[in-house]
Amino acid sequence: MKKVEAIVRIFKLEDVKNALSAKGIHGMTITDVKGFGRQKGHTEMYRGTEYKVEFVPKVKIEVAVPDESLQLVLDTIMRTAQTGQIGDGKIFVSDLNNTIRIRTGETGEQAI
Amino acid sequence: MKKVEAIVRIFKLEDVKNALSAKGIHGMTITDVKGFGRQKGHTEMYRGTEYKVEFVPKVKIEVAVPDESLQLVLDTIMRTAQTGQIGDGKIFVSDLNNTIRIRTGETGEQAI
Amino acid sequence: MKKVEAIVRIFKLEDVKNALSAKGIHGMTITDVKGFGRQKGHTEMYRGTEYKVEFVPKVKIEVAVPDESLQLVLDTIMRTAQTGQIGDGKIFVSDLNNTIRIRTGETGEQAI
Amino acid sequence: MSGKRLLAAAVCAWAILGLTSHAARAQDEPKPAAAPADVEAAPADEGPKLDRGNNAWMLTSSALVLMMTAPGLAMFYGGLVRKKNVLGVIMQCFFLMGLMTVIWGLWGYSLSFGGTKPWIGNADYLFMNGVQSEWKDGAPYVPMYPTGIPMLTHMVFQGMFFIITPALIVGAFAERMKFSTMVVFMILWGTFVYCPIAHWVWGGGILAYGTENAKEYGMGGALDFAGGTVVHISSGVSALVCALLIGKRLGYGTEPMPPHNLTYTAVGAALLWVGWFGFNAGSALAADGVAASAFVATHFSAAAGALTWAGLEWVIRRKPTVLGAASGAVAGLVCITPASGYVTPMPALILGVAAGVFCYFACTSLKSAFGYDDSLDAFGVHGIGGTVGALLTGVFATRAVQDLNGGDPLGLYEGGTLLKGQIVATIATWILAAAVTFVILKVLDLTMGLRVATQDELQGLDLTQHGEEGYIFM
Amino acid sequence: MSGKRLLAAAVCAWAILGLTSHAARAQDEPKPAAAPADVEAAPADEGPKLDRGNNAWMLTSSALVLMMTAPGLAMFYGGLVRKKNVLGVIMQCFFLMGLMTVIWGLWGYSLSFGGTKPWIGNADYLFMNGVQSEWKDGAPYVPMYPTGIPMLTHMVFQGMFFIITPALIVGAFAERMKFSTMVVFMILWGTFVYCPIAHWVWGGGILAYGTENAKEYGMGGALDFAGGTVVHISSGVSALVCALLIGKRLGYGTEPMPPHNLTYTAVGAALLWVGWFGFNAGSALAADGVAASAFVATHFSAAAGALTWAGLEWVIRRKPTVLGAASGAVAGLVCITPASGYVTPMPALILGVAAGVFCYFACTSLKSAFGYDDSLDAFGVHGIGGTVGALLTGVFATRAVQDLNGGDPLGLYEGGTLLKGQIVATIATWILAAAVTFVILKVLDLTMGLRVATQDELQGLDLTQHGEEGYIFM
Amino acid sequence: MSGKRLLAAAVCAWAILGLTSHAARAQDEPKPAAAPADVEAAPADEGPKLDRGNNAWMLTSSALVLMMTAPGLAMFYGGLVRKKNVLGVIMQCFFLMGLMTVIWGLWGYSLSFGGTKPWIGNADYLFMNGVQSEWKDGAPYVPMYPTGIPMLTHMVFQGMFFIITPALIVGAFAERMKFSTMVVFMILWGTFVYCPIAHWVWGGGILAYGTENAKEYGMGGALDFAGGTVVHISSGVSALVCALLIGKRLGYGTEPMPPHNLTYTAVGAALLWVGWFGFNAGSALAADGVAASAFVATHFSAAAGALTWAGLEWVIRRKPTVLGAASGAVAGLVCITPASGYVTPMPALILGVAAGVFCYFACTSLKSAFGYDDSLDAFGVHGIGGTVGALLTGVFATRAVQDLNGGDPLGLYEGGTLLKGQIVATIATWILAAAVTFVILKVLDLTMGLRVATQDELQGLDLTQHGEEGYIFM
Ligand SMILES: Nc1ncnc2c1ncn2[C@@H]1O[C@H](COP(=O)(O)OP(=O)(O)O)[C@@H](O)[C@H]1O
Ligand SMILES: Nc1ncnc2c1ncn2[C@@H]1O[C@H](COP(=O)(O)OP(=O)(O)O)[C@@H](O)[C@H]1O
Ligand SMILES: Nc1ncnc2c1ncn2[C@@H]1O[C@H](COP(=O)(O)OP(=O)(O)O)[C@@H](O)[C@H]1O
Repeated sequence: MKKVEAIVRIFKLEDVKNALSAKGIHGMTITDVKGFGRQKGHTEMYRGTEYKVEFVPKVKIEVAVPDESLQLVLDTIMRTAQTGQIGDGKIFVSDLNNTIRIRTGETGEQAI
Repeated sequence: MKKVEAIVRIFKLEDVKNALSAKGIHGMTITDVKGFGRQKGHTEMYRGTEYKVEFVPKVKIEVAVPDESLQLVLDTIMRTAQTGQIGDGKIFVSDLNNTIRIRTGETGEQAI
Repeated sequence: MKKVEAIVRIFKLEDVKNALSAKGIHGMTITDVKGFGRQKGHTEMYRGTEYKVEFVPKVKIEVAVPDESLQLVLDTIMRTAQTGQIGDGKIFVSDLNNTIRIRTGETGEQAI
Repeated sequence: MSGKRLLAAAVCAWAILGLTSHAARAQDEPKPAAAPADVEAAPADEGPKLDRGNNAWMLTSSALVLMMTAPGLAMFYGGLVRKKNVLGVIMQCFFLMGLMTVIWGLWGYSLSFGGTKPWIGNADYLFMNGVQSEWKDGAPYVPMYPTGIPMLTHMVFQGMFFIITPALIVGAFAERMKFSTMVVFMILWGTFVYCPIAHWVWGGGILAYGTENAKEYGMGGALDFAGGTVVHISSGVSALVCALLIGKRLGYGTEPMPPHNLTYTAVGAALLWVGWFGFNAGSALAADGVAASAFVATHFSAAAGALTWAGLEWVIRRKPTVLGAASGAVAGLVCITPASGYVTPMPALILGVAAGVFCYFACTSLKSAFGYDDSLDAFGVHGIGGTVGALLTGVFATRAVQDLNGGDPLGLYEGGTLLKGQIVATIATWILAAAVTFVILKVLDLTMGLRVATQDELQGLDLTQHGEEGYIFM
Repeated sequence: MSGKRLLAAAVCAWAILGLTSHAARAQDEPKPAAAPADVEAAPADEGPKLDRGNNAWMLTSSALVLMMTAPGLAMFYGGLVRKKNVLGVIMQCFFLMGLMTVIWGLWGYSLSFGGTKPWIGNADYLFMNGVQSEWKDGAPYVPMYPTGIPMLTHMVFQGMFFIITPALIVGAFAERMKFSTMVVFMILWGTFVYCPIAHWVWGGGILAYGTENAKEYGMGGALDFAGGTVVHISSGVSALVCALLIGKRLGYGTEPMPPHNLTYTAVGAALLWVGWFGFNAGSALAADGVAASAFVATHFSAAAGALTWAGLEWVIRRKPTVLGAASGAVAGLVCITPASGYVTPMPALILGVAAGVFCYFACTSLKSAFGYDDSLDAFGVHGIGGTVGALLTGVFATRAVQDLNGGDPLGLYEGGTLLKGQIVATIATWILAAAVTFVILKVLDLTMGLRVATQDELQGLDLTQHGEEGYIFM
Repeated sequence: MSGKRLLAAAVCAWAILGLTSHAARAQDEPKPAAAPADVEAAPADEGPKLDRGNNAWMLTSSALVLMMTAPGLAMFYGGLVRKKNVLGVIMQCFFLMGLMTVIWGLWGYSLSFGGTKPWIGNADYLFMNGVQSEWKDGAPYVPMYPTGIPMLTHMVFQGMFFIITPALIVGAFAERMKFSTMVVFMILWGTFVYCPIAHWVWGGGILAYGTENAKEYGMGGALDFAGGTVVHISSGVSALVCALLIGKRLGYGTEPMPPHNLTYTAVGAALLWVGWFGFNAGSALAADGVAASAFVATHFSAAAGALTWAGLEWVIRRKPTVLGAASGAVAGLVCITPASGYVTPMPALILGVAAGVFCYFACTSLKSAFGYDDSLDAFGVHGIGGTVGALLTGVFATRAVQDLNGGDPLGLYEGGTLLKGQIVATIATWILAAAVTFVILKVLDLTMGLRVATQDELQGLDLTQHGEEGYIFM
């Protein structure tokens, strides 16, 4: 099993989620995060003086997937989260030793 | 070392935390997350029209554990987080190459 | 590639970020988390009665790094996040199978 | 346990009181309650003439008292619950603004202020008859109240009290009561608890100071300037009964249930303080010297209450809290309510201090001793504060502010005998409120059920009762 | 589509009305509007004398009406948008408090209340001449209004209406309008929509009840106590035109756009309720029996509206919501506005119920049927509620509250003929508001552009228009 | 640095002024300050008679001014700090409502308004003697103020100023001051800074326009209608001294310290605007033409200030901000305060513009030039705005609003000589406020310490000073 962590733009979350479930991926976990990278944040004003806000709000989408559907998931996210502008985000892939469904105790791929 | 990530119901956090520290696990990190899965969210109303909210608030509990106490941790979480209803959540297990305690610079298992 | 996850004190975030980018690490993702560990939280009051809050607000800094710059990143974080007081936090290191830049589709180290 | 016993006592006492009353009804109707201090002489045939200054102040006061319920109380209470229940509490306050207003217009005002029978009002003012303007011998005719304000002004001002009093009870069963049951409960409570007590004390009934009725059944009656008995004891005691009958919140005592937004609570307390000027100084029903005196007493008592509660925390826990200062201010406001139009400024400071001390320990020691879950301390602040205030009114009321006893002294402090009437009124209010609330709740428990399902309580009232979330910040 | 047709109709109708008007202008000036019911007789040479009670109430009312725009409306609307646009909405409300005030002082008051020409005011009061105090034969001279309040008081009270009316429109184009364009739009809208209508109805113009002008062009004119036509129909109809011309928000219909902070919305609604007492009862321009009656009607209608809307949800969706109760209260307040000083309490309850029903379906069925994106239902609540209220005023207005027709009945219900004048006024207001707003927006669309860039809309107005964030909680 | 020099200068100047005063004391007591413009003739033996219209307005105004401190200022300031300090700021405002009220009742009012000695009040009114109602020859006796309001009303209205003035200073040392030290500081500041200045200007002291005292020491005295010197200069200058002595916040200048909740700040500003009507128009101490004029001037200046500040940002930074509009409105309100009862509407617009310009640059250029950390710009807005207002009062005050100079002109603009008195009053206030605040803080620094521990400052005042968190949203 693999764990896919995608950092994407907030307003893309809805699309990515729909695309994934359309592809039969019915579980994921979302986290609000702040990103720092090439995309350079913005300036805000405070009583006539400006200051830079370097962190950009993003969302992290975590999906545990069986190895065979990894590529499908990556492609789907790529396609739906892309705008071509700097700041589209990243996808990180890592190994999962095991997954357990708390409700049933099932483990491994059927727990996903 | 292993990293255990458990996605559980918000109101179970207190129990899980207490159970783990009762078992001698004295460190963990908690994140507010939103879950998407079999548990189907709920509908909300806005001026007499309804809309579905598909994301369910959950908490993620991250615990770094020495290999020998992995099973103990998994069992403890399973037991305390379970309600038997859809939406109890998942536990993900992955490898950790190293852990460092920032305060002391200790590494490996004694850093946990 | 490695993934570095550092749990640090909130008011250290600014320093760590600056130190890292000074060292040429130009990307990272930040998450608000709550920590539980040796540092024992604090007591709050409610109408003259006290209760303990065991979770301490922290931030998690996630950085994907090429293997060769791993040590640099760890040292930088260690140095800038340390106060010597209990509660400085932890650094977790794990393997990354792959990284993809959504905007371009680049993979591996050049996606970082 | 203790709660049960208390209630048993209440019911018996009530039965007795009830019997005497029947005997009493034989008596002939007592004459109207003495008109307020500053009635203006006016030709017998046309009634009092309009005083625009008084009317301006009373309309303002009415607006201020509505503001007390929402945003005031809604924010004060809303901030104290957990995030998942914030709308539940706000909704109860807001919905009551609509519900109680309609009841008041249809029958509440009439049951409270119609006629001067000893036990309850009459049907004179049903549906606003005799209150609203009429077309009379070729011109609009505006029924007037003795202080030179239209009766409509008096009605709407009193109507605002009919809103906030039940809203105060909400604090006791917050985070677990079924909305539908709450609605039915409040209709019954307003009709069978509030209206009778309002009539007893303000409508010329058995506790109205100096009336025949009071001489008959109330040992001379009590002074309650703005609602120590009618508003605070009645709601506070009923709140306690609610807390006892509905039971504790899930996890109460085992997990912390911290206020989710103390900034709201502080803002709400400040709005209550501001609105209370309308509540108390408005109860003079005129913009006169008594109103000014009540305004000052109110302000001083709130100030002393805030300092006292925060000060106690500072001494005992070594930290003064925002919630402490806010709670103390409210306690001071509650305590001065019955006394505000009868005491001078320095005694007002004393009442504020007393409120801070008694309510502080009621919300800490007392509550933990008996272990009931009065979620937001509606009893601890309003029940206790109102009782302390009603009794201290009997001590500090002075003819120097209002001469209501033919030149003779009023309060104990100046050698008067008012106190016994205050004690009677306090006990009678405790009994009626406790007994009737108990009966209503028991009936509703058996018919509709008082409490939401466990799952719903865990998920929160906002989503399960109202299908909404308080904050969506993503 | 439908929007376009409606507007076409409007423009034609307007042209026609316009012509008749030209013909009409030949007529000689009608005499001043009948002074309010309670003018006080005063020596011809010195004008009405100061009534401090009336002035106290009117100053209070002016403060209350400002409070309606902010924090009232700012929180009500601010809570309903998504987090990224909360400051955008608050800013529009707050900025308008400054902008419209300056316009009102420079020319708005004069165009609305100067002289009694049929179509528009005159230049008498430009820059506050004839309104402010002057040094006259060796002493300060304070121009007075017939009800015994300084004209400055009348001016500032009316000026608060000039603020909130455009602010209501903000709800229609929330979350997507360019700030700069909004500023220019409001300057033009206030001058060319609000001022004429205010003059027609309140300034002795073509719709002012009982005036020569009204007999001439307005079929006797209409009664609009506090702004059913001037405030609510004008803003509500203009809001619809805005929603149609600026188009839907990105993602409207496909993704949910839930209110980000319903606690603000509830608090805002409560503040609107409180402030509305100044708005309606203050429109008596005196602290008299009419003010008291208007106060009560306002309160009762709000209550009935809240219960009705929440009740409908309860029946239809099985859950009463906070937003429903809040929206219903506002609908009730809107609907009673034109009637408040003319109806008795029970009809006020009826208006509240009607408001709840009509506005509920306007915000649900009607809006989804036509598919326009009136973001915060400015049309659904103010346009519909105002229209229903204006018409029902013609049904329930009664001489029992104000005898404005020489002892003859007013509303249909008591056998009067007021209704036709109300219908005329309603139609005229719909046409003027729709037509002029349409023209202004078209011009601005071609010159400045109405809408922010797509990127900016996605990121939110707070950051892109104002360089700020509403909440920084990290 | 610069701060030190300024203070040195202050102290010397003060010493000198002090000496002259001693010499002066030899003189015989000046006679009472001229009673306000609209005293009503009343039989010598019984004093002025109650005017219910005036009293209604003054009670309302008192409530409005309390609302300015909380929720008004508490939300305005609370929103501007970081989340971890929001309760710290709210607590300081709320606690001061209690603390200053008690001090005012015990000795503050007497030191400010007792007698008409040149430098300070007397003991006549200690503990409310001679202010409260008394039992006098067989009836309650209510001491009256010349404008026909009870002295209790005057006392409580002025008492609200005694609350908000110190609360304004809180903005200067926000996010770092020890709560215990703040409490002691405010007790001393209120007694030794506020009371003397209030007596000088309003209590018939050395700066009270037209009094013997003023002729003696104050070059004829100054006009300060609602507190340009007493409230804004005194608090603003003291705020600067606080900022200089307590030092910068940790990380100031290196890391951004953005407002954590601008929605609160906007709501707070709106509440300040609304409450300011009570503050300024209430300072007429009557519901007369002067009150109406002051109300309008206040409203117009706030509007002009909001547009000016936001406009400057728009031009300079290309984005108008909510904080800018809010700050500008407050600046306009501050600036018009001393002038409000003396100027006509158009000059009020000018004062608003001036306030916007001067305060904008004080909060940007000036502050960054000197590098002090006046956290929430208490000096930049109140010190600067108050000074500009006090001086412009000398320019635009006109007999057309109040004839205070026997028919002769007042302000420079109409050819009067008022300006010099305004300059003297401004300087005297700067000196007293700066010097006494400096001394008090130095003493407290050595005894209690001004600042919380570094660890506590990092963790935030909410948890470390009060053991609470503002928001618990999990
Ligand atoms: N090395 C990294 N480790 C972790 N997260 C990263 C890293 N680099 C970028 N990110 C995340 O990806 C987001 C987008 O990256 P950025 O460089 O801004 O644009 P792009 O993905 O187009 O290169 C960042 O906001 C950050 O959240
Ligand atoms: N494939 C997945 N990857 C990541 N998180 C998942 C995945 N599937 C489920 N989850 C998380 O687990 C939670 C519970 O899963 P759900 O399917 O709703 O119930 P159950 O665990 O009983 O099957 C979800 O809300 C989501 O947060
Ligand atoms: N076993 C663990 N797994 C995950 N996170 C941990 C673990 N132990 C500690 N942490 C995180 O590290 C933070 C600091 O740890 P703590 O024991 O309080 O101090 P120190 O790092 O100085 O030993 C905790 O607040 C928690 O967020």
